[in-house]
Amino acid sequence: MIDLLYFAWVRERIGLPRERVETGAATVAELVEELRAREERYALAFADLSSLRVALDQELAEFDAPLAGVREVAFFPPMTGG
Amino acid sequence: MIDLLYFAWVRERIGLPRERVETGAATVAELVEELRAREERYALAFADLSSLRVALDQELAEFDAPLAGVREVAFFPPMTGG
Amino acid sequence: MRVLVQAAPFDFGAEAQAFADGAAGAGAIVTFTGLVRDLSGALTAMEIEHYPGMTERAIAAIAEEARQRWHLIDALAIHRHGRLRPAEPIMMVATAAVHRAEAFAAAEFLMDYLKSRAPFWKKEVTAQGADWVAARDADEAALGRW
Amino acid sequence: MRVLVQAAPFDFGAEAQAFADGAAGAGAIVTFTGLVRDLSGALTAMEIEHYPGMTERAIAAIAEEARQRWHLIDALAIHRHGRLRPAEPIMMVATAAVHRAEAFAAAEFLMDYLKSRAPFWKKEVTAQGADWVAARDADEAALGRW
Repeated sequence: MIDLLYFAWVRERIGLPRERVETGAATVAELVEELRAREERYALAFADLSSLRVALDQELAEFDAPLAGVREVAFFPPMTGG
Repeated sequence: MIDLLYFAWVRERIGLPRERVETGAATVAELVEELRAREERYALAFADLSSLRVALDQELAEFDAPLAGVREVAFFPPMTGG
Repeated sequence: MRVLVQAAPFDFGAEAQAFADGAAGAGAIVTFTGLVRDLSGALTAMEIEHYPGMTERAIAAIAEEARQRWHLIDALAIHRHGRLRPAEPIMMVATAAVHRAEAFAAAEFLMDYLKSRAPFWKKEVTAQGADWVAARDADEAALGRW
Repeated sequence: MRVLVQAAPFDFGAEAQAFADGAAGAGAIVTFTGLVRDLSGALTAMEIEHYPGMTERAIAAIAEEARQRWHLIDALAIHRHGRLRPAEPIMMVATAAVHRAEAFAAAEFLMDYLKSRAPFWKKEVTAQGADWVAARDADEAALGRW
């Protein structure tokens, strides 16, 4: 089981801030493929990976990063703090 | 008649903060030559022009600047504000 | 080094003063404050979402890197989340160093990294609706100078 | 744009707050404060001499140039003269702009020019005597970047 967190318009498109999922995905990219296949709202949220960022256990990561041992995956648009 | 102002160690070496002088000098450099010739303390204060700055009527100037129309000449070391 | 992520407003002047008072040995203090801008004149609020937990970690890591690069005497970062009104302070950073070049460089570094590497997202709310603020290419490009 | 040259102490936090409060439309406020450093641990006072009249003119000219170069919403410069104790604020500048890059650049510009073009001279006083602070080559060189 893995925790998925969504922020900003990713959260709004998917319609929830977090969920727990069972996944056999080896990488973030594989996890994204699984999510896209689920429902239209996921397909929309993950339509353009270049406009998304991902964090694994609260550290920024790439989409080809492995998921082994990861407990928390967060998806969000580029950050706009400051 | 022209007002001469001295600041920081220039003031300390010459021993006064300001004085009025009669001068026929055409440029700052000529004025400096007149002052150097006056007394040892002036010769000491003006020994090294590269360590001095000059302002004419409160604007920074060069040592070859003309004195025509100038009412106030100030000599001081490089500034150390901020 | 203090890092605060909070919904509550903060008092910029009081924080700046306290920071300067606490920076024993410093010759130079730089502060930056970002305020909610209302460029259109129609903004009713700025909503700031963040990622609790990651936010604090990301800012602490950025501040620690700044401290090591520039031998800072001290550094401070405060960032709000939640609903803010126009002209309210969103965040501030402060840096203390012996010389001004280090204090300025470290403050700019903190700001560049906070903008693009700390998990905050801004949404502008007007009477017509709400829009997520898009990241600026210039902000991402700014990281290249460090 | 306010320029203050004064013997009296100033309240850095209060001035920073008042400046931010008055900068309508600003998205970015940068402040810099220079404090009396005591690197030797033996400093009893810092004496700052200035050239009344020229000082105000020089700072106003520097601030006006900064305002035009970076479209500043506002700028502030306060510089003390007379006898100061270790850790007291010597001076401050503040800049307000729409974006942070302008506020930072203008504040650094103001500082570089104040250091080398405003007629102030610092003297460090210790129990052993007093010495005029020498101008640093790095400060003069810093002007070259603008």
